[in-house]
Amino acid sequence: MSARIIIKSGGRASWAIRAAAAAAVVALLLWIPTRGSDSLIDTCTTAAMLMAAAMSLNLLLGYTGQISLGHSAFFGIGVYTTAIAVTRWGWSPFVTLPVAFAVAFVVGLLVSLPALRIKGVYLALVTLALGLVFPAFIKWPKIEWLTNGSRGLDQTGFKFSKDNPTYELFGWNPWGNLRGQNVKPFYFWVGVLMVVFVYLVCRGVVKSRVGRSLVAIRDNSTAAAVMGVNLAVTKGIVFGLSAAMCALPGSLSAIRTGTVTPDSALLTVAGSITFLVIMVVGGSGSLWGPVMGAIVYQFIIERTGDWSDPDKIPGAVRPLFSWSDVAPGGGIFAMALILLMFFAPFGIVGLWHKLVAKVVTVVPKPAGTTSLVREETAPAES
Amino acid sequence: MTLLDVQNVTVNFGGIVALNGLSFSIEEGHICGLIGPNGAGKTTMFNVVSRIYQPTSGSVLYRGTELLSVPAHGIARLGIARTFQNLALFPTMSLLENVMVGAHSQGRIGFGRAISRIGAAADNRRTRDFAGDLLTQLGLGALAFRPAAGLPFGTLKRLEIARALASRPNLLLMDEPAAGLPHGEVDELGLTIQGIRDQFQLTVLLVEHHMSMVMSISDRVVAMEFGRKIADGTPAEVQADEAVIESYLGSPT
Amino acid sequence: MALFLQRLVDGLAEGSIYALLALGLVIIYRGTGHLNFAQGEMALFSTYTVYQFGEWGVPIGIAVLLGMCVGFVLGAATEVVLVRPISKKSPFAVFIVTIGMFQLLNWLDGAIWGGQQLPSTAMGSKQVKFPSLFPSNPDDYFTVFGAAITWRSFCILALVLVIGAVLYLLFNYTKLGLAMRAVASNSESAKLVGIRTSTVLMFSWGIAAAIGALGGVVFAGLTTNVNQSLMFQVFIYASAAATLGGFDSPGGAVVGGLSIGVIQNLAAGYADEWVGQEMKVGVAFLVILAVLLLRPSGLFGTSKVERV
Amino acid sequence: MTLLRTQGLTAGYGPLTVLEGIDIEVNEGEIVVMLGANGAGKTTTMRAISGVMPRQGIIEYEGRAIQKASPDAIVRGGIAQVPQGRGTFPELSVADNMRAGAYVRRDSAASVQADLEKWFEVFPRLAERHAQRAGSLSGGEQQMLAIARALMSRPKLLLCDEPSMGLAPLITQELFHVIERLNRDEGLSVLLVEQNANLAMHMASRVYLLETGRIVASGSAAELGADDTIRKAYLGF
Repeated sequence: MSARIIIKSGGRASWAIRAAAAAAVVALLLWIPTRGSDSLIDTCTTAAMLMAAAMSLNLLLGYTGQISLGHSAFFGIGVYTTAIAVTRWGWSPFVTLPVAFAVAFVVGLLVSLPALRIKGVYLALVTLALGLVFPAFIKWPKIEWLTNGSRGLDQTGFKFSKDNPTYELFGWNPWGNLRGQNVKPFYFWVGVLMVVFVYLVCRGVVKSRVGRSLVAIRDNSTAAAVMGVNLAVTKGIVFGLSAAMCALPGSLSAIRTGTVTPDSALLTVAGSITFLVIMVVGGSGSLWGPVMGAIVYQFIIERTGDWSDPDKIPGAVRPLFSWSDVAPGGGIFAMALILLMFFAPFGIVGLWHKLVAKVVTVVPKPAGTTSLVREETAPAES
Repeated sequence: MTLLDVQNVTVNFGGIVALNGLSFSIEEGHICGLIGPNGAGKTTMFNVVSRIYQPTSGSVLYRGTELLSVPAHGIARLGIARTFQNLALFPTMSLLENVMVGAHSQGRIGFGRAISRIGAAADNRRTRDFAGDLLTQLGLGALAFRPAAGLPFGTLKRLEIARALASRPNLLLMDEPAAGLPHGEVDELGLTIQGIRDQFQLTVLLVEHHMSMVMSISDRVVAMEFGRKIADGTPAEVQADEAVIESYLGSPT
Repeated sequence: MALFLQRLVDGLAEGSIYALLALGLVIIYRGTGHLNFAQGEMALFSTYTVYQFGEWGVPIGIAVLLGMCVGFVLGAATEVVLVRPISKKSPFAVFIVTIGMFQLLNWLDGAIWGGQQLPSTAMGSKQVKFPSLFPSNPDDYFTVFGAAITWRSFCILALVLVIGAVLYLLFNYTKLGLAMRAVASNSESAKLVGIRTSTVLMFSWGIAAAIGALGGVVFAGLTTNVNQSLMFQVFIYASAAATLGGFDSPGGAVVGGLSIGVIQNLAAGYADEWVGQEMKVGVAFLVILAVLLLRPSGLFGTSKVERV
Repeated sequence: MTLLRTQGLTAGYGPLTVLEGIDIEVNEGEIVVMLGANGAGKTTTMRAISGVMPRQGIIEYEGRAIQKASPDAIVRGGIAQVPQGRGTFPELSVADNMRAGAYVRRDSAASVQADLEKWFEVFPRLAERHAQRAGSLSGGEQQMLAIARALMSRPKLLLCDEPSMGLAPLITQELFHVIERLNRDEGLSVLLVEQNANLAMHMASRVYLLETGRIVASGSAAELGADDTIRKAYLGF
């Protein structure tokens, strides 16, 4: 207990730690595409997409307390906006990203209109229905001319020319082996950029007057309204923004895989639940929660992906999982979800904060001006 | 000068009349006590003024403007703040952040500027200092970074006052600020209320059951029963009023 | 006219299944105010156990009863072990736990009875043959006013009416039913008259899951197979039914379920071009949305005044 | 003989302590009245005795400690509460409300039915409305129903939490006559919480005065009525 470390927020030590952490993240980001294996790059790219989706859900659910099980639909809007624009109208894939953003924003705003009157589990129900309707809607015969129904769309990806230039920094190639058709590092960088964008948007919102009003709505919406928070407008914009940001990874997945079908996992309710799992496991209501959650999620899913074959299961845990010929990932996360609610409702990030608080005491910057103190003591002097 | 003028307000909840043609007015700078037995409609009155309930009929004028045409979130900007009977704090936030939300109506940073960070940091700093000063003033400075959940009731009651003050109100509605306070702290709270009234030049509408406190700090007292006003006047007048005594002590039959 | 009658009865039969699950949702909601997102998956798990009992040679009727018992235990255990302790924390935690149960049960179905795992999700789609509970040969029908009514539809409808009657008797003429209604009406007063609310809630969850199990079995019999995504849409229809009927009214759940079934079948029948098989679920979505916007307490629910 | 005794009873909601050590006694055959302004802790005392909220200290009933007993064990032991604000089951019929009151009884349905008839005779207006939903009754009728429901468990001690709340004076008087009669004819002991001081003190064997979570005065009605304590506690002067 006595061996506590005290760090002043905004002090030199705190900046040093921040700088070191940032350097470590940058180093890791550079290492993955240049030195990592192809499969690692792929894993990280997928994780980045899940991160962005979970972050967008986090802004809505973690911060504002509005439950959504329909984010797979917004992801799907991204997927299909890009796919349709590329295949039907011949747009360049990356131009569709802002369009998908805008389309999802509008749809999100429309969905939020009932959400203003509907609260809690009812909202969960409406959004769950939305998540179920979306794939059905895509397969609807009336719009098959546009979406090609359950057959999906092909050739939605980005076409690389063989003679893409390579850039080198001091003899080191940050693009990795971006030559010919090996475009994995390229998508990795696009994914990272997207996560950075979504992160900055979320951070900007959260660490502002608006962000405080979001948490206020979550904690006590009546009191928030009395403090002057316009519930309807704030909830509506957050819903739209969250939907819009969730469409970005959708777009990217259409560009990356080159084919889309309405039945792929992330476009169904399973996708919504995946985003939710990532958010809760990482830590709802924290900026880094979805980042941690997505990394852990994707890592465990890939590690346990071939555990359907009992011989592939590492010896120590074999008795636990060898009885089934289904990969245990889904079960592991379902258990994690339930157990976390009991023991660590704020996920990995919450656990981390708890642990750190045992060793390190962070002293926040003092709030307030001194002028008032002087005012208070003034009468005594005169 | 009349600050708030409540005229003939009636509130119906599915057949139950919570307020029945209630009228009263508050002078600027006064502390006005609102008293009455349980279920008399005092909190309902608060919810009408803070636009949580829509009355069936009547009108509420604030500085001559009709409040009933202002949305709930517009009240704070007009200079009306309130505290809640059973605490309506933001439990996951720190005390400082609670007060910062209280200053919401003072800010101008919307989604656009929040995301683009134009002026957002400066706004944060300003609001943070303002909130910190308020907390210090109410004797909560040392707890500024503690989360609101889990602190003693009396502390949270004071926090509600600080949060309400953060919107720089002209009219402060206090719903049973002394409820649940231990014996000794009630009179102290009375002094606090008078103090902030003088310092912030407030008008206070106070619902309270601690009669000694209401009677000692109020300039004027309105007594209610069954959604109606039964007496209105100085504390001494109201204390002597037969209807008030009967409503509190019962008829001596 | 004949066609209309036929569609009506088929719709009622399908609606009966929604009504069964909706009844479960309502029973739980009345007691605790929670929406059990795992209701459909609990039913599916029980349905798989019925299938398993059938594989072991247990006669189908007994297998169904055993499956309902499994459902009861599953529901009651979920309430005691998970929901009761977590509901002290927050409604959000309960929501997450029911979502966790949803995923856990779905994964478990696949893990035990086999499924094909799609990448990064637990939702497989391997199908298992399931016996129909009722006569379902093409010539098992009778004719009323020229409409061919299948015995299957008729039996399902009859079964639901019987279950409804049994529940009505349980609610209104037994001590447990009285206690359940008392807890739903005013849980503090229920404690004050000496009702152990915790026991009542355990029974509520158990009964809800047992009824749901029956719904799952009947639906599996209708489609003659079980697969992991069998109950997703049924759950949404059931929710729509409960919303339409009012979330706190068991009678409303039955009426709601039957209405949704009929609306859906008529819509699919008469506006096939527009609705088709795909957009049937869209009908449920629109019903939920419309009810929540226009009459949030449903057709038979009680609206509550929110107090601050 | 002492029926109920509390010693150092404390209770509260989360961080809020409402009762700061309450010592009260109810003897067999007494009507004990607890007076106090709003927020003094009267309802909390009742809920703590009935066991529907966490509490510390000693509660003795017929010489046995019951501070750890569950609410249903307490009802079975013979303490029934009439909750504040007509805590009836609004969706249930009047008769079902009363049957719910007999929930803890183990005797035959016939004897429950006999009790039902008996109380319907005492409360004829409830008999008229036995099939109506409790929520549709008037305030006074609901209060009658809450008392009748509590009586269905055949209690020795009735806890009445502010039965006059929101009722017109005439109906309040009628209600109090019923309580007095039950005490006289049935030997029922009553712990009554009231705001309406003058009326309640007429029938009280003894009176406790509660202020911000503690007993500030106690004694016979005459003793307390003679000094200004009550007046002061209620009106502040």
